[in-house]
Amino acid sequence: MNYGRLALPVLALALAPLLPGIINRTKAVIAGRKGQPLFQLYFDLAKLLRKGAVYSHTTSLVFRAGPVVGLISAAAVLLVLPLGGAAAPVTFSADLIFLAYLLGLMRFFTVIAALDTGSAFEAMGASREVQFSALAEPVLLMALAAIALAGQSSGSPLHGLPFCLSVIYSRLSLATWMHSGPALLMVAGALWVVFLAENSRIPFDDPNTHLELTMIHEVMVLDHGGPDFAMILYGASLKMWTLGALLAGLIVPVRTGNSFLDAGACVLGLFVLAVLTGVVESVMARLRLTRVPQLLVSAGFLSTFALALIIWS
Amino acid sequence: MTMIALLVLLPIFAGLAALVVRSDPFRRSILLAAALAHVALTGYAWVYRPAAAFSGWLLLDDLGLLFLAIVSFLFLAAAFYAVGYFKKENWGERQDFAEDFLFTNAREATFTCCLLLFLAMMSLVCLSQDFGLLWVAVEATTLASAPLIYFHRHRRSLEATWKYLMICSVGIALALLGNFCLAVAATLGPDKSVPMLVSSLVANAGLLHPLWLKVAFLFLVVGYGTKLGLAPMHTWLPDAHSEAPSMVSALLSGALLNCAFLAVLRILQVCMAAGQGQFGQKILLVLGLLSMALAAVFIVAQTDFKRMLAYSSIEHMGILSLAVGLGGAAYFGALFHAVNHSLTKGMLFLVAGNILSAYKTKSAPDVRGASKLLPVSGVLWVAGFLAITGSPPFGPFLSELIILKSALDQGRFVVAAAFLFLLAVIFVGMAAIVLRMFQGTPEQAGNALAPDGSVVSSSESAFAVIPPLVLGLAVLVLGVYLPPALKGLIAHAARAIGG
Amino acid sequence: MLIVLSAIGLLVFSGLISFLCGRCSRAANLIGAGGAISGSLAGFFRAVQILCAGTAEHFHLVWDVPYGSLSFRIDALAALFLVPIFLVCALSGLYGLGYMKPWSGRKNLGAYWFFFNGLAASMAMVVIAANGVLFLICWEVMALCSFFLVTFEHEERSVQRAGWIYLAATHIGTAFIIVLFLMFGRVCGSLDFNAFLAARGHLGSAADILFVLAVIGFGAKAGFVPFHIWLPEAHPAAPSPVSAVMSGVMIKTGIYGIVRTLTFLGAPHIWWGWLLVAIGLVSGIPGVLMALAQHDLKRLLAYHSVENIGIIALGLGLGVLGIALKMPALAVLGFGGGLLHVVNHALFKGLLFMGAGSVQHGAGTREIDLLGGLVKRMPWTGATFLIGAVAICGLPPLNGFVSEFLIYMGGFHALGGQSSIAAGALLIIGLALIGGLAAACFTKAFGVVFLGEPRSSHGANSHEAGWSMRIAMSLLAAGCVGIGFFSPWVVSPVAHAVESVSGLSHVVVQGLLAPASSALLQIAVISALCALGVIVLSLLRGRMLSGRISSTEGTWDCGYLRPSEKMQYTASSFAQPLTAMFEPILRIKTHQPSFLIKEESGCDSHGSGPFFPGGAAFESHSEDFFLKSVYGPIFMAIQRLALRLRFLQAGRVQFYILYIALTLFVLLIWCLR
Amino acid sequence: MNLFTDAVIAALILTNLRLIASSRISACIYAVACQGVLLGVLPLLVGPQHLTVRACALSAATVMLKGFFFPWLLLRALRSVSVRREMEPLVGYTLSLIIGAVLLATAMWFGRQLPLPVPARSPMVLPLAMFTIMVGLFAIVSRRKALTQVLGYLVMENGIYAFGLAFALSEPSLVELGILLDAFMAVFVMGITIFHISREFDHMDTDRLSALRD
Repeated sequence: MNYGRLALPVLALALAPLLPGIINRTKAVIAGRKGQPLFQLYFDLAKLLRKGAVYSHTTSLVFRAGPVVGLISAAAVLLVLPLGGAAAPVTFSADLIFLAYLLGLMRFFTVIAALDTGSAFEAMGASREVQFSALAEPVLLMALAAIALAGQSSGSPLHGLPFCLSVIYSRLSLATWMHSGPALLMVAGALWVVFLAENSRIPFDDPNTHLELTMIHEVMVLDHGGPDFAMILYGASLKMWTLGALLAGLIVPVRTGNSFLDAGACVLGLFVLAVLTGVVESVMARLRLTRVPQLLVSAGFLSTFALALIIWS
Repeated sequence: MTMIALLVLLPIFAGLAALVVRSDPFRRSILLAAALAHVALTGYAWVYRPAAAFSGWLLLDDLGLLFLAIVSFLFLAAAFYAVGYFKKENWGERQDFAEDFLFTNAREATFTCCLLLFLAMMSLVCLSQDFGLLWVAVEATTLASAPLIYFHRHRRSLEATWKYLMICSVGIALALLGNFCLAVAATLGPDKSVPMLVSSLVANAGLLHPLWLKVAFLFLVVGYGTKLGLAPMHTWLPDAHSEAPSMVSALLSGALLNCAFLAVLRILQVCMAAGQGQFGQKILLVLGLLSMALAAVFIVAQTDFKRMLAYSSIEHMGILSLAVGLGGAAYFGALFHAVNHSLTKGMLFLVAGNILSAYKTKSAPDVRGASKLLPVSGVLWVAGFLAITGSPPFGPFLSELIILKSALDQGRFVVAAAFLFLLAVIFVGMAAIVLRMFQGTPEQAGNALAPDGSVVSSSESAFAVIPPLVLGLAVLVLGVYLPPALKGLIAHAARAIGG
Repeated sequence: MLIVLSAIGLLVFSGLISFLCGRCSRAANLIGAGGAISGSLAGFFRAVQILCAGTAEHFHLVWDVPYGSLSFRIDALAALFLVPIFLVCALSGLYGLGYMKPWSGRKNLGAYWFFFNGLAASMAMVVIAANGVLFLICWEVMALCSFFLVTFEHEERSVQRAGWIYLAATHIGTAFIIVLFLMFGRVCGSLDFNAFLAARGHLGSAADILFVLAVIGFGAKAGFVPFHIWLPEAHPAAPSPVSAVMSGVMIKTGIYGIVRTLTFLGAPHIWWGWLLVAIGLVSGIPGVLMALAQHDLKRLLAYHSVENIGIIALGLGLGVLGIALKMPALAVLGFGGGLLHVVNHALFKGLLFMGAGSVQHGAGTREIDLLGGLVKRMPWTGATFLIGAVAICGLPPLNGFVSEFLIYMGGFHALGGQSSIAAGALLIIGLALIGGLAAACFTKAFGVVFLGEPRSSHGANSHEAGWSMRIAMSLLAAGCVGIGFFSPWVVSPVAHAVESVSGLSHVVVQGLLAPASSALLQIAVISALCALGVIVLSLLRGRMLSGRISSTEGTWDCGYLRPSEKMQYTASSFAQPLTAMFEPILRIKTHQPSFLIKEESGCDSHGSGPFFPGGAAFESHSEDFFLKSVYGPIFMAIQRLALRLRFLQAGRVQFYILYIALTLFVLLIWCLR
Repeated sequence: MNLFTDAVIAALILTNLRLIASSRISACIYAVACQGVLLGVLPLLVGPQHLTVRACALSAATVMLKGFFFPWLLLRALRSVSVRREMEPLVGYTLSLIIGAVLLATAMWFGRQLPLPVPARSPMVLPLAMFTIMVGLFAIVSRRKALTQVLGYLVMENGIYAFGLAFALSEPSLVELGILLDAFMAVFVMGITIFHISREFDHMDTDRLSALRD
């Protein structure tokens, strides 16, 4: 482990709550409002941590474990997450699987914590969550595989640590884009869909509505309060950071060789991504629930097609 | 000389004695003693092979010894079972359980006499080397067994007896014609001919007239095949087996069919020696497969469990015939399978008798929960089913394996596939019937329930349980260990056919 | 070798003794379970030793059975299968000690232990047998023992049906295996495995047929779709320790058979790998989908076995592709992942079935929609079931992730080769989809059964399992966690088995597994850190919340008034969005009678008036496509044909004699023509 | 000599036709009795050139059994049951005759296809035997009454016997006696069975004996 690289997770832990702030601010600007402060989530977290908690007598230990495991998983993901060309503190081959499955672990515990309340609403949200994530997971993996192969096809053979995220992203450069631009564009589209779906953004979910029948993620955490809810919110922002970084690392192919510059470019890209999300949320309506799987499956086709394109180009 | 004659005469004299003896226990001990003595004689003959008698007409060769051993052993089991059966049987007038008429049984003395005569005639089949004598003996088995089938004097058994007599007589008449054709084939000149002894026919096989030999084979196969239960000449078999008392069914299926098979083997021996093996084997192969297919058709969704067993016998006779048709290593498999089938089917029929007497019905759907009502018989019933359908660790698995192996080794993939397919159909069909009988809770109103609702298992007498148990254990042993003595005997016998 | 053989002997012997004790249930139970545990444990430790050492042992005796010999051989591959077999059998024995107690007096426990120990012994024999006939006999004894265990509660119609389906399926499968060995014998001249090995590489075109035979025959036992139909019938019918053994290890003997056959076949063809990958996909995805549609807990688990067998087949398929395409890394990762998943699946599926058994034992039903809130009444069962659920979803840090990770790595390697790209892509999509759906399914199973409020009196009146059952489940859960956290050390014994399958040398295999090992090491470290993090964070939260916890209220639920337990989401509704998506595969049948308005009764049980609706019912179930639409029609057609041919035996003696005459005529004319 | 032989053979064929064309059972029995006598005489005609004691004894036994004893047995059985005629045979009488003609042609064909290894004394004996067997079988298949079927069986046996005689096979007489004995026993047992059938069922229509079926 390279201790200098630990800066990356620290950066993520510090800046992740900023992303929802940027999105909200963007939406406010477009709507002509002043909007919340950029650091609203930090204030919320601080306030929540000072609160007490109400646990329904229906719930069990699982309910309490959910936020903790979720947050720890989201934080652990940061250990393998590169920021653009900057390598993650921990690198090993096929760590992208580890990343995807840690997110799966987080989801698993969030879902069973929701089921622990015995509430039909929360279970409904949980049911949708597992449905959409089951479809999103293959898309994510195929997209990452396509990026990996694109980097390989532009010169560097498969050596060292194959399918290590840090290696994949360090090999991705402007040259790669030149070589297989259209395919990478499709991959970016697929990742964008995953990003929006997994973070419960419009058009998949509306984080602001409290109409239970339309919600996915928000409804699952209805009964959490106090520090637990803080952990959930923080974990969610870390997850957004993670998926965002994967996308930003792709669309910002700045590879100077200097880790700080690369990471900085990527973080900037992340912020741009957040702005874009805000724009999307301002101009689009939420999809009907039955259309969501179609969009996810289309994204899957997109990434698979991109992979095929990269292989046979 | 005396040894060989004794094997036939002992049961005859015992039978005559049984006819005149008045005391029931004494007669029953005669039956048991005769059966035991016959087994002892057979065992003695196995070790010290007796010389030929009556100018070679009677001779105990390997093939004959193998079948004689089966007959003798199975008869002992059946005799033991019969003693228990006689004790339990109601000899007065009683009501039929299927239809409501009254009937009586045949006299025990007559029945015992016929049983012993049946044994004598089957022994004679195993011993006779002359085709004429063989024919006489086979016909005599029909006549001796007809009264056995007509033990319960009611219309169904009468019908079965009539069909048995009529069909087997026609068959046996055709076999006689076959014998004549064989004699024609053996005629060398106006006053010169090969004697009708197996050994001399085999030795002079080259001199036989090929066409007439073929025709003789056809007639003999159709004739003895009727007795053997090869489809489509099998039709008497399910009726007779289902109506006869169970130990008689066991003997018919386990011993009599084998005797007929022996007769077919004898003529095949001659054909092989004369170079007409291909011709005969082709016919046997087709008839064998046909028998298996037909048995499969009637086993699926069969409602009468004794008929199911009878059709299973047809299936196994088909397997034997198929194996002989394949030849080569399958001869060994065929003979081994004959042993296995006899033991297993004997056991199954005896157990079927126990089930029949406990449930008073032959309808399989009406029998439920045998595992509770008849703990020992129930287990034996399922074990027998597994054995007869060729599941390890029972003997029939090994013999069927050998047969299948030689089919594959000869490259007869279609035959092997058909064989396996039919076995599978029969297995599935039989499983549905047998398991339903074994499992569940007995529903019959006639059976007593304990106060707490659990089923009281009816006591099973030793006479009813030990014979099938012994047969079952023998099948189990054959499935994991083939005694060298038996293996040697089968191997020699297989070589005698032409393998 | 002698230790293993005597362990098997002990199993058989104790089973017999227990059988003879028969009606004396207590003694039978103690002797049977004691024999099962001690025999299996002895075998287990020896098998672990052999596996770690990577050596092979032989044993040969003459046997008076045609083509048979008492040949045994334990190599690393056999030992790899022996380890889970003995472990799961030992723990199921322990579990059964408590589980079977309620039957004492009512049923013959002696028979149960006789067949249970027989099953354990025969499974071990199957794995170490080195002769075709011996193998077949052990194989069929195994099938029969498990059949009798499945039909242990044969008073129930559903159990009878399940038993019949199982018996038929396994028997037909065995037919293919018999042909397989006999075909080997045809080429090699002997049915000894040594002869098969000697002939490897000289099989020519027969190899293709042999491989297909093996896939069908052994696949029927393993539960490959479309031969899986017996699994969802037999596993729910069997007593739970038996389901644990059958699903955990017995179906793995099918995998063993395929792998063993591969070692005899020599260099594989590419399409074999493709076939296995395809089977893996069609078993894995429909398996998990069908699991999702179930609301019987054990049936659900049974379909998950189909899914996991699919994952194993994916691994093996990659391995075969790797050898065929000369990509050793692919071969090592594929076989390694597949074989490790065999062990892992044994652990967590055994655990889950035991958990389901405890639920049935404690709550009296397996119907998921009738349960709820069990984790409060059955904390041990709940906790261990949760561990099993996380493991089976392949989530880190538990053991399921380790093997899936290896297979994934293999899949990525396949992406690197020209002709294996499609396999890699399919595998990754498939595995990811399976993983997501499995998570959906197990959040459903765990969440609905153990969390929330009881949905009926079954859930409310449940009680925790006895000590022996708890110990067994805890040990298996510990195994799941242990392999997860100590995965790098588990990989090297598996490597021994991979050597014997792939034919690669020890050094090569170790070298190719090195990246995987180092990755697993880092994962293990991160996992340990995470575990630490979870503990620290929980403590921290406890500090923060001290004195500020209110737990007297009901669920807030967005302010919904008076929620009742009946209003909770059920398993069926939880899965509905997914099952609706895959409706064509699942064929869900619903029965929804219209609302019944009880006018004549005047007043229903709730005291409301005559114009209000009375009870309403809704029921849905998923039919197995293959059972209903493939096998069912075939069986019905055969039966119809048979019934149509009944006229042949119409009872008239005239016709019977006509048959004889016609036969004679036809034969005569054929002969004289 | 030849003239005699041919005459006997022609008579035998006619008795066969009589059997399948007659509805009265007693007439059928007489036809079979006639056939038995003719068969008994046949060996003396076609047999070896010089008469032996053995041949005479065999001939006498045959005549006694086939010509007198069996018919007597069957007539007795007929008397004990109330049936006189084969009312509705499964195959009508006209059709039976046509089939008989076809069977005769087939028998001729068989006779031609099967060359004799030794020069036969009469070329017609083999077709005759075949024809008789086939007629016997046909009678069993096409008739309802148990008695008629036994008659058919007897005719079949006769045919086989004729076949045996045709070649003066060097069968030891023990076997011949055994064969006769068996035939006798068979008919005897069948007679007993018929007796039981008529007592039990009040009829002897064997096609109505079909309780045992699948």
